[in-house]
Amino acid sequence: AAVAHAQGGLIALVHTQAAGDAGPVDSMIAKLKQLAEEKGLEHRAIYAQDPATYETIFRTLGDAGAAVVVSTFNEVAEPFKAVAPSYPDTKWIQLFGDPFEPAIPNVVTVSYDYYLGCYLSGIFAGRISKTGKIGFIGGISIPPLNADFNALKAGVLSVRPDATVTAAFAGSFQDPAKGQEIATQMFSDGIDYIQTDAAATDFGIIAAANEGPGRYVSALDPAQFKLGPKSLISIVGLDFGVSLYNEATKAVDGDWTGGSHVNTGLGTGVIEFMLSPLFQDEGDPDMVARSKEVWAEIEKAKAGILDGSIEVPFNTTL
Amino acid sequence: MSGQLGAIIRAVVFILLALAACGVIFEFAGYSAFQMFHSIVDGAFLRRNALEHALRWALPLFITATGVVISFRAGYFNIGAQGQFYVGAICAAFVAEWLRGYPGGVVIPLCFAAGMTGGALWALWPGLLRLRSGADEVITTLMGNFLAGLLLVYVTAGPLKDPSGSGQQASSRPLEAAYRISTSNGVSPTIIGIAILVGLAMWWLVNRTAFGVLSGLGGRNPTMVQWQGASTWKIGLASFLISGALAGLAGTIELMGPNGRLAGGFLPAHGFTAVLIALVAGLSITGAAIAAFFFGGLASAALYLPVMAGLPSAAIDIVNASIALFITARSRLVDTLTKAWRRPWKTS
Amino acid sequence: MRGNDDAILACRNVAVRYGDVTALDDVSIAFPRGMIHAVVGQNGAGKTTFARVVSGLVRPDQGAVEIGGKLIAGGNVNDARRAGVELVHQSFALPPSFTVAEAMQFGAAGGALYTRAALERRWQAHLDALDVKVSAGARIRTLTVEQQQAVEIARALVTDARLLILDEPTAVLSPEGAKKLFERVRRLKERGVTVLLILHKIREVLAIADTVSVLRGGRLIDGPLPASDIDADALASLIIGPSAKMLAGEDRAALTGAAAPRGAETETGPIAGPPVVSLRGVSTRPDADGPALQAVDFVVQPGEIVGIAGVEGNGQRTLVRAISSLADIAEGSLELAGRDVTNATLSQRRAAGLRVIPFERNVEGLSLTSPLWENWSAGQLLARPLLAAISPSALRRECKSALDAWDVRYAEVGQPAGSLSGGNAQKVILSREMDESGKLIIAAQPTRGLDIGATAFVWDALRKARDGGCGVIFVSSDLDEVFDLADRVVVMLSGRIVAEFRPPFDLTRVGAAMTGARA
Amino acid sequence: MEDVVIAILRSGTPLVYVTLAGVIAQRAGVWHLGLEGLMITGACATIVGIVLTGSVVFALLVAVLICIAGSVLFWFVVEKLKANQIIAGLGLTGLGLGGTSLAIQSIFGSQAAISAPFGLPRLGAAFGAYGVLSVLVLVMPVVVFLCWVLLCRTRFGLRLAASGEHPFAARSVGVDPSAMRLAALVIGGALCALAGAELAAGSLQIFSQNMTAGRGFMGFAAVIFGAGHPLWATLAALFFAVVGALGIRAQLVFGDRVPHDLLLGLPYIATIFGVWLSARLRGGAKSATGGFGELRDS
Ligand SMILES: Nc1ncnc2c1ncn2[C@@H]1O[C@H](COP(=O)(O)OP(=O)(O)OP(=O)(O)O)[C@@H](O)[C@H]1O
Ligand SMILES: Nc1ncnc2c1ncn2[C@@H]1O[C@H](COP(=O)(O)OP(=O)(O)OP(=O)(O)O)[C@@H](O)[C@H]1O
Ligand SMILES: [Mg+2]
Ligand SMILES: [Mg+2]
Repeated sequence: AAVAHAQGGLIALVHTQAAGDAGPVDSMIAKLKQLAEEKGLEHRAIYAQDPATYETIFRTLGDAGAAVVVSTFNEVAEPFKAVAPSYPDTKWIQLFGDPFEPAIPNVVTVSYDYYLGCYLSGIFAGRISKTGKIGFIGGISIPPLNADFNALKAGVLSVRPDATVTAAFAGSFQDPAKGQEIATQMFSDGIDYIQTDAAATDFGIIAAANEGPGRYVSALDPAQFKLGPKSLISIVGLDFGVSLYNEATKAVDGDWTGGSHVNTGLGTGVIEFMLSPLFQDEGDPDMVARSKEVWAEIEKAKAGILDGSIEVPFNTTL
Repeated sequence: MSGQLGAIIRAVVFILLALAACGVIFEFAGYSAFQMFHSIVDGAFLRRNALEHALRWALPLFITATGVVISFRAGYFNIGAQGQFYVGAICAAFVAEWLRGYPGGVVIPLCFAAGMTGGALWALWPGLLRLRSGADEVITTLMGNFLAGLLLVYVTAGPLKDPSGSGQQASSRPLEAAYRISTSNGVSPTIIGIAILVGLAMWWLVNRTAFGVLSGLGGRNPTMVQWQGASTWKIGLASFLISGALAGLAGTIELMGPNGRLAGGFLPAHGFTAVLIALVAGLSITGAAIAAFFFGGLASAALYLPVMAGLPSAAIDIVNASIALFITARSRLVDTLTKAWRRPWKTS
Repeated sequence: MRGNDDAILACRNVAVRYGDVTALDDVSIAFPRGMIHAVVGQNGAGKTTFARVVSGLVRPDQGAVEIGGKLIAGGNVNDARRAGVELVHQSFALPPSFTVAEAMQFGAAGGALYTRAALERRWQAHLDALDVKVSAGARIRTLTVEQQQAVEIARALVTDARLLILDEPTAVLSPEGAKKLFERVRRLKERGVTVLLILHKIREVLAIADTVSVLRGGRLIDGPLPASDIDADALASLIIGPSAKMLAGEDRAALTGAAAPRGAETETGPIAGPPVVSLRGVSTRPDADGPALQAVDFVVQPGEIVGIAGVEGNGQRTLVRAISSLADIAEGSLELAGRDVTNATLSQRRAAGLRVIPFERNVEGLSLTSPLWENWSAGQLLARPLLAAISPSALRRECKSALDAWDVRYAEVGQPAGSLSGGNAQKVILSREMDESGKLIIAAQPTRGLDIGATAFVWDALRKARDGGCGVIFVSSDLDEVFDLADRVVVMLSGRIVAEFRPPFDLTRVGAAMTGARA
Repeated sequence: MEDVVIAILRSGTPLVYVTLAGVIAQRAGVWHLGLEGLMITGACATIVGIVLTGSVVFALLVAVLICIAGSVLFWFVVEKLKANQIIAGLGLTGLGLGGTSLAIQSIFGSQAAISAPFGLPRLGAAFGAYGVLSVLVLVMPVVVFLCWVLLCRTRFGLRLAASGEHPFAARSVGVDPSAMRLAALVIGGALCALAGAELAAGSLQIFSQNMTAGRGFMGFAAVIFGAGHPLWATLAALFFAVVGALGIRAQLVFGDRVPHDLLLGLPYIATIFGVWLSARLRGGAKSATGGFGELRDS
């Protein structure tokens, strides 16, 4: 009933990972709020932690007459396919998903090649690591994270065949203490560069890096820069928020092409491997210099990926 | 039964108390308690297809809860329904995957058999540890839940992973349509039939067999049935196995019915809600049917709350938790008020 | 009644009600200091309740209690303890995992922080001073009943107790142990402690008490009367009241412990034929539940009641458990009605004719929160396969007729067993355990806590079973009762059968056998 | 070696605090499954307190008070309303997990993790490599010792134990078992607050939802494993910390051959093993038939 009163209708984000990651989910929620305020819409951010409930939530949103429903990851594909046709007046956006076969006219899917960013991070790691030992810490060993790890490893090995790349998982995206424990063990094993992929668990990884010199972390969101001015050297950024804002604006404003698939990522600014500006100012000058040195190589690899001369394998099993 | 009516009234009183407490919390947190109650009632009972929405959650909850009733009556605090539910679903998913292509008439029964066996096996080891060594089943089954959760992650990202598309899903391939026992709305004659069958069978087991009476006696006083010559071992193990099998059955139904695929981390609170239902029902099967329906309504309302009232999902966790906190409470005042419905003798 | 000023304890119009039961009814009494007072009465007369009111554990619904002329707040243990009242419970209140020293310490004042050695030193001195031969470091659960009682008394004396109440302290003791206890009580009296003894047996009252008071049905019948002014017969009449007439002389004596019954020879005697039970060289594996049996040879003929006497905790329980297959037999063989059942389960033994009335009515005998009919039908349900269909309505009917035949007072068969009085609950067990096909009935403490009527009822039932050709094993710590009922008495000590007696029984000799003194 | 000790101390300390809370409750006769909820409340209150007031002492005080309030609520429900301890405890846990999420949502307007500008004081350079640990790590052995003294060497401890083991015995010397349970839960509440504070502010300075991640339940398992004795239970908690550290090590060493999820399950498997072992040591199947009457209500 409350929803019906909103002037411009309802825009909803159904996120399938918990908020509070200082990363994708938080940035999507922030952008959703911003968009809703700009356009005078009612907004809802709903955390659907349980795959069995996705469909019910989508139906409820459809019944409530939502104008736009945004959700994330491939696991909502089946529920979208089941629900979207029954609510033709609602526009459905799936971020980080595969194209639908066949397409549904009121659904837009967006995919990102995040793993390519991890590949670049791998090259960077291979070049700047002193020990030749690289680590990767994920939340849970699920296919997209496995793919990120494999790409990272491929990147490292492409420039430093004798390096080792070790993966570990915290078992939760919300356990910073465990992240800290894992990272501490990795660092004391001689690993000096860790790529994180674990949402709120990242906080612990960065905290562990802050405890000693010569420990570097690459995380995933600009919001994390300030947590490790001397240790957070780079990020593999994926600006979900911007992507959400772009796609949802199209849907609200009407220049929307339903039934389409957008593949975006490296080269479009949505996915970017970037150095932390804070680290450039405050980090170990040697390392800053070194990272500038290897940057050309990163740019080259990026160009190679974009023009197809470098092929990065996509492999979702460990 | 008049005794049970008293118990139900007590449960209702404390659920209302719990909801009132939640209302206060929400007001403090800056949300409208009135809106919350309004949305709960609306979502559970008044909106379009409310009955169907409630049944979708109530049916598997009921089946799991009857299993909990069986083990609690026998005196074993098996709170591992969640893990047994997962393992059941996993086993059924394996069978469905291996036998892909065979006719539904063959595969579906085999899936059910596998699901129930899986659930039973996941209850077997805590049962053995309890009965042979006295290892507390509260902890072992709780740990079993965590382990089953990891197992689910493992199989959905590993052996059973759906390779289609970019292969980024943590879930199994969708089941073949022929193996589905309901559409994604989760209510079908088959599922309702299974639930009724389970209800009748368990009602019969509890109320019309030697096992029912003896396990009830043993649950309240194991020493006494031992002095009567019962093998607490046999009854205990059977209770663990039955409750595990039923949780596994519910997992299978979720898989082959509404979900249609095995997904990582589905229904994480299912087992816990089933425990609440069994307790609210006063460990009776008919009571469990009623309570399951109530909690089914609550579950469907819970999904409605964030949409309609804009409450964060934590709010629903709080509602469930407060109900758990108060549900087993007893109070003189309430007892006095419900005295009219209870029997004359005192049971102290 | 005397004036209150020289009274250590004075009660005025004290009443306690538990629901519909009036445990104490308008009791007014005063006890002079420096004496040994006995309070006697039948089971359920309200003796324990009286003791609890005085010690502050139970708040009286009405009336007041004065200790040494000072009014104490009802239902406040600390107030009563400050006034110098200490109570030794009928069933001991000592946490089993505590050491003796800890059990003393937790009720004591002073020394809030301690070391283990200091604690043990402190309390060992206390124990030694009271001549209690127990190590302060021993765990309560490893102590014998007599030791536990001595510890309880020592615990009660950790403060400067001026009024010590002992609730049925002799119930668990051998005659020898009772004698020692009385000596201890006399010494306490010399030290200026007033002692209130709650007792069951007239013989004991006359042996120790300076005054005696009688409770019946919650009312004070008379007292405190100087013990020298009253004889056993008069006291028995006061205790039993009008129902005394319906009891045979020996039974009456057994109930009140007025004189030790010597057990008349029965005319019938045991029936010839194979024994209903025979144990040959039976030893059990040690477990936490009492001493193991050691090479026990024991036979019961059909048509006889064999009494098992002994201080509690000397293997009577293990014997019953071994025959019921609840204790592991390590050596020897066991036959029931001519069949070897050494390795048989309890349900097989039950099928062979074994019936058991267990020690703890409310724990081993009944599930208090379950309905009567379930309790009643447990035995027969166990004889069927687990998944056998049953008809609750038929079972309820059968149960109803059985309970009616046994004269059980109840409202309906669906009511929980815990809502019955002790006597009626015991009758439910009897109705379950005593059927035509039983060949051996083990009756373990079957009359504990029952009132006169119920006790007599149980005795009659056991006699009837004996006359019908059953063998009966009758375990009781009350020698009077054993002598009255049994055709033969064996005495157990430390897991062995050390003596066997035939009527006429001699209290002194049996008592000596119980403590191991050679008779 | 040093690293290993630091890792174990760091992950073990919150576990030890929460375990001690469980031990005290267990001794008084309460099966405390609400530990997890109190611990997360302590974690949240500490970080939010630091952020809002800028004072660690004040934040700790607030955390302790809130956890004590939660304990009193639990006591009221269990003792006065006679609710089932296990279910009510799980309810308390749910309330803590949900309540903290809701709290940060309504205070900060988002569920984002809250990071504090500083955390608990660290030991500092004087302790060498151990300087990264917080003062609560150093205090931990003291607290363990105090708990041991309190429970095993004072009359209060005896009374507490008697209230759990034999309430009637307690009552008959004038001890009110219900009041003792209140005392036990209040002390336990304070310890849970410290556990949460150490977890969130000991070396992290962050609060994120669900960050206790089952540590409260591990603490409860340590209570059972340690047979309710403060020292044994502390060892059990440290044992779990060791297993956790070994689990990570195993991931780093065998991660490419053995599924990570299996290795992540090691602490749970260790817990099961511990519970089994302690049951064995305490007389095996005997207690299996001990029975707990109607739904284990004590
Ligand atoms: N082992 C047990 N522990 C606790 N409560 C039990 C146990 N067994 C039975 N109950 C009690 O049983 C009652 C309901 O069970 P029961 O089967 O007797 O009722 P019923 O009406 O016959 O069952 P139904 O409604 O399923 O037909 C409840 O009051 C519950 O408290
Ligand atoms: N807590 C209680 N709740 C209900 N009734 C009780 C309670 N305690 C005692 N009664 C009842 O009060 C009456 C008096 O009991 P009390 O224990 O005082 O008798 P007693 O003389 O000590 O008997 P006994 O020789 O068996 O110890 C009995 O009918 C008993 O059943
Ligand atoms: Mg008596
Ligand atoms: Mg008494």
